[in-house]
Amino acid sequence: MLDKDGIAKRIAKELQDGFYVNLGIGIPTLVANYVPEGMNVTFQSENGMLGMGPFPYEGEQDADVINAGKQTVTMLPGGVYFDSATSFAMIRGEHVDLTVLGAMEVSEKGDIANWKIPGKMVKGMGGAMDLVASAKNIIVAMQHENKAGESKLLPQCTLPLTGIGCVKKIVTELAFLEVTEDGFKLLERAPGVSVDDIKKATLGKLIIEGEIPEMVI
Amino acid sequence: MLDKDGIAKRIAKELQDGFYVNLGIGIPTLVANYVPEGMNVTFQSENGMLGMGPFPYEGEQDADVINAGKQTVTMLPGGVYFDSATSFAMIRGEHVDLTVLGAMEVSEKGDIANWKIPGKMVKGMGGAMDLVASAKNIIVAMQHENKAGESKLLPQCTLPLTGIGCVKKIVTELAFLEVTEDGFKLLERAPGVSVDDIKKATLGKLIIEGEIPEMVI
Amino acid sequence: MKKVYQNAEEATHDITDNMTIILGGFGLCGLPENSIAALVNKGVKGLTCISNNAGVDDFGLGLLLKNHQIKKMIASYVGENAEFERQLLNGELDVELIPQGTLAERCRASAAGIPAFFTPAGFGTEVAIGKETREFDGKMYIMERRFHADFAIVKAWKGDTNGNLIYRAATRNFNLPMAGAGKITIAEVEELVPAGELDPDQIHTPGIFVKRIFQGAKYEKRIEKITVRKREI
Amino acid sequence: MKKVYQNAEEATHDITDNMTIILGGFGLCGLPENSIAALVNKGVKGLTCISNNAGVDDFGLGLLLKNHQIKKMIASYVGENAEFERQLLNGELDVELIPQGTLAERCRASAAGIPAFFTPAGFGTEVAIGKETREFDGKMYIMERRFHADFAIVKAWKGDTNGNLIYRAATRNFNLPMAGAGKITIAEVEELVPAGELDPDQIHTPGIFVKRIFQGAKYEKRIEKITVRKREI
Repeated sequence: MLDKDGIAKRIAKELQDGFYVNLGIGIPTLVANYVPEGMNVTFQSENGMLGMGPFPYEGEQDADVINAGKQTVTMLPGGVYFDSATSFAMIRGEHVDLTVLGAMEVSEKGDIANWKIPGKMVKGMGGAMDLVASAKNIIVAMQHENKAGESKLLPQCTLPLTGIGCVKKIVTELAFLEVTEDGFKLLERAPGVSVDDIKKATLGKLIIEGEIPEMVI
Repeated sequence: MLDKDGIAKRIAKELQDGFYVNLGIGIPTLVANYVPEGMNVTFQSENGMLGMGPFPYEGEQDADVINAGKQTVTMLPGGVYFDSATSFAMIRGEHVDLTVLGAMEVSEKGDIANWKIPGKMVKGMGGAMDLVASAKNIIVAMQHENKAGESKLLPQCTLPLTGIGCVKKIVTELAFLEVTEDGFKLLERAPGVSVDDIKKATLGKLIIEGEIPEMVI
Repeated sequence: MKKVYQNAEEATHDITDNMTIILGGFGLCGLPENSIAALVNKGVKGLTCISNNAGVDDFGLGLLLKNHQIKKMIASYVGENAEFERQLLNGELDVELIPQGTLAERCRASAAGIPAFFTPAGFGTEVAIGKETREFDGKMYIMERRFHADFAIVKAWKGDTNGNLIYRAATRNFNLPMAGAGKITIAEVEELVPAGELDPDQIHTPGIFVKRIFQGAKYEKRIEKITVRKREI
Repeated sequence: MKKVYQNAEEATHDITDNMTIILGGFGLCGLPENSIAALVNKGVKGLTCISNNAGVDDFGLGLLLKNHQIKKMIASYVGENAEFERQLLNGELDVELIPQGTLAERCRASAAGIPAFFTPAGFGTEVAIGKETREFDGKMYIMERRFHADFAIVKAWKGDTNGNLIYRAATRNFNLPMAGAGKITIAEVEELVPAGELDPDQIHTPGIFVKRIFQGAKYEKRIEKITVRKREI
C-alpha cells in the first residue's frame, strides 16, 4: 500500500522531460519533490507563475509570491510571472502537458467530482473546471476509498461534477489505473496489494487483463 | 474653403482634455499638429503605441518605432507600447474617445465606405472596420467631392461598406456636418463658402436649420 | 482631465449602494486593500462583488462581508472564509461560483469589448445550466458573457500619473484582466511616479484602461498561508 | 526536450508544402525575417500565410509571393505590394481580408483555447457574409473563429533558452498574440540568453507558448517609410 508520498512518487514516473505541469492542492503538490534527476519539468501555478520553486526559507517569505493554494513559494531562475487571463490561456489552449489533481469521486467514464458537497461544503471550483476541461493529460491522485470506506471509483459520480470524460489515469494507495472506453483498466498493483484488494475497493467497472504487475517506485 | 490643414484645425477643436484619440492615415494625421495649447491629448496608434509623438529627427529613426501607417515616429514620455490584441481591446472596449478617419463615401445614415473599390483597389480594411464598429465618437475628414466631382455625401454608399450607422460628424473643405437620424445636418460653413455651395456638393439629404454660422478656426 | 486622486476615499467617492464592483487580487495577494478599507468605512451596502475570492474573516472582502455590505458575490473559490459560508448557508448572501479561467476571461472580455465567447470549462456540470452550449471542432463548449460593472478596482506595484501600471511578481493575477473591465477603473498603487518614469516596454497595463489612480496610504500585504522550509545548516 | 535551435533552417526543417503558417510583424516592423528567408530558400510551396500584411515587393512575405510559394493569404492590409495586387487580380492568389482587430483576436483565441468569440467589427459589411451574427446588449456582433495553423513564427528582441520572450517598442504587435497560436510556435530573437537572465516580471511571452527558439543570424530591420523632421537650428 502506498502512503501519500508513494502516490506522488508513482505519478512522478509519468513526467517527461520538457513537461509543463499543473499540480493541484494536497497529494499532487508532493509530486514536485520526486522529479527524476536531470529531468527538466516546469511547474505552472494558475495564479500566475511558471517555474514555481520550493517554499522559501524561514523569514524570506514574500506576500507577493504565492501559489494557487495561497502558500508562500519561490520562483526558480528562468521562471515568469503573468496574469490570470494569460494563465488560463495556457491551460485552455492545451499548452500545459500534465495536470495532477485530487478528486472526491471518479467515474468509469472519466467524469470527476471534486468541488462541492451539496449542503455541506461550498468552497468553489477555483481553476479545477478549466483544468479538467482543457488538459490533454489528467492524472487523479486520491485515496481509493473515502473516510466512510466507500469506493471513490464509481460507475457514475454522485456528487456535482467538475468535468466529464476527462480523467486519463488514477493513482491511489492501492493501484495505478487507466480510464478506458470500457472502464477502469488496472495497470499496476501497489506493493503488497492484491488484485482482490483492488476489486473489493472499486465499485465502477474494473478491467483486469492478464497478470497485473506490482508497481516499481 | 479649407485646405487640408484647415480641415485638421477644425477637427482639433473637437478634442477635449484627457482624450485618447486614434488618427487615420492622410488628413486625420494632421490633427496632431493642432492640439490646443495646454490640452492633454494622447494619440493611439493601433499597431501598439499610446503617446505617439512627432516624426524623429533626421538620422534618429528607429525601425522598431513605427505608426499604423508604417511611418517612423517617436514615443512621448509617459507613453506605452503594447501588442495588437491589447490595442484592439482598447478600441473595441470603447476606451478610445475619438477616432478620426478618411472616407471615400459617407451615407446620410452614417454608413462609411473607405476600404475597397471593386476591381480596382484591394488594399484591405486594416483596423478601420474595428475602429468604426467600436468608437463612440467618429469624425470623418475628407473632401466633399471625389476627383470626378461627384458628391461623397450620399443617400447610400455605392462602394463596399466599412461600417454602418457609425459616423457622427464630418469635416470637409466646405462644411462641418453632423449625421442625425434625419440626414446630414449642416452645422458650420467653411470660410467663404455659401450654403448653396454645400447644397450643390451634397447628394444625401441635407438639413439646414436657421442661419448657418461660418466656422471659426 | 485629472487621473490622480489623493486617496482611497476620494477615488471611491461615487461608489454607492447596490453597485456592481470588480475587485482584483488572488486570495490576499495583490489586493486593493486601501480601496476595500474605504468601502468598509463609507458603509456602502447592497454591493455585487466580482472577485476571485472572498477574502478571509478579517481581511480583504471578508471585511465587507462581516459588515453585511455584500448582497451578491461572484467568485471562483471562497473556501477560506467561515463567515462567508455561514451567510451563504443562512441565505443572507447570494453567491455565483464560476470557473477561475472563465472569471478571468469574462473580465478580459468586459475590458476588450467582446460580448461573449466560448470556453470548455464547466461543460457537463451545473455551471452550464441555462447557458448555450455548442460543438466546435468535435468538442463541446459553453457560451459565456462579459460583465457589466460600475467600477473595477485593481492594485499595482507602481503606477504613473497617466495611469500606466506595473505589477510585481504574482500580484498581476486578476488585476491585469480587470483593469478596464468596469465603467470606471480605479487603480491603487504602492508607489505613484510622474508620467515618463516608467519604461514604455515594461508597463503591464496601459493607462487608457485606468480612469483614476492613487497611492495607497499603507499596505499590510497580509499572507494567507505562510509556508517555509528550514535552512539546512 | 530542447527548445534551442541553431538557426532558421533547423527551426523550420519540418515546414512542408501546403501548410498553414501564422507570421508575426506589422508591415516590416518586428518581422521574423530569418525564418522567412529560410522558407524562401527551401522553396516550400502552396502555403497559407496568416499575417497582418504581405510585405513589400522585395522584403518580408513579398519574397515568398514573388516566388509563388503562397497559395492563400489571410491579412488585414496588403496595400504596399504591387506583385501581390497583380497575382490577386490575375487569380493566382487566394486572398481573405479580415479586420485587423479580428485578426489579432483570432490569433489570441487560437493560442488561448477559445474556439469562437463575438466582435462588432465588420457587421453590415461583406466581412459578415456567411457568418453568424447576433445581438448582445442592443448591438450587433459577428461570431469569429480561431485559426488552425501548423506553425506560428514570431520575432522578439530578447529570448531565453526556456522560450521566454521580450519585445522591443512597437515590434510587439502581432508577435505576442501569435505566440502559441500554431501547433508549433517558433520564435526568432535578436539575442538569445541563458534561462534566468530575464526578469520574470518583464517577460512579455511566457516560454510555454514557444516550442522552438533561435537567434537570427542577422537583422536588416528594413524601414518601410522613413519619415523625419529637420532639426531646428
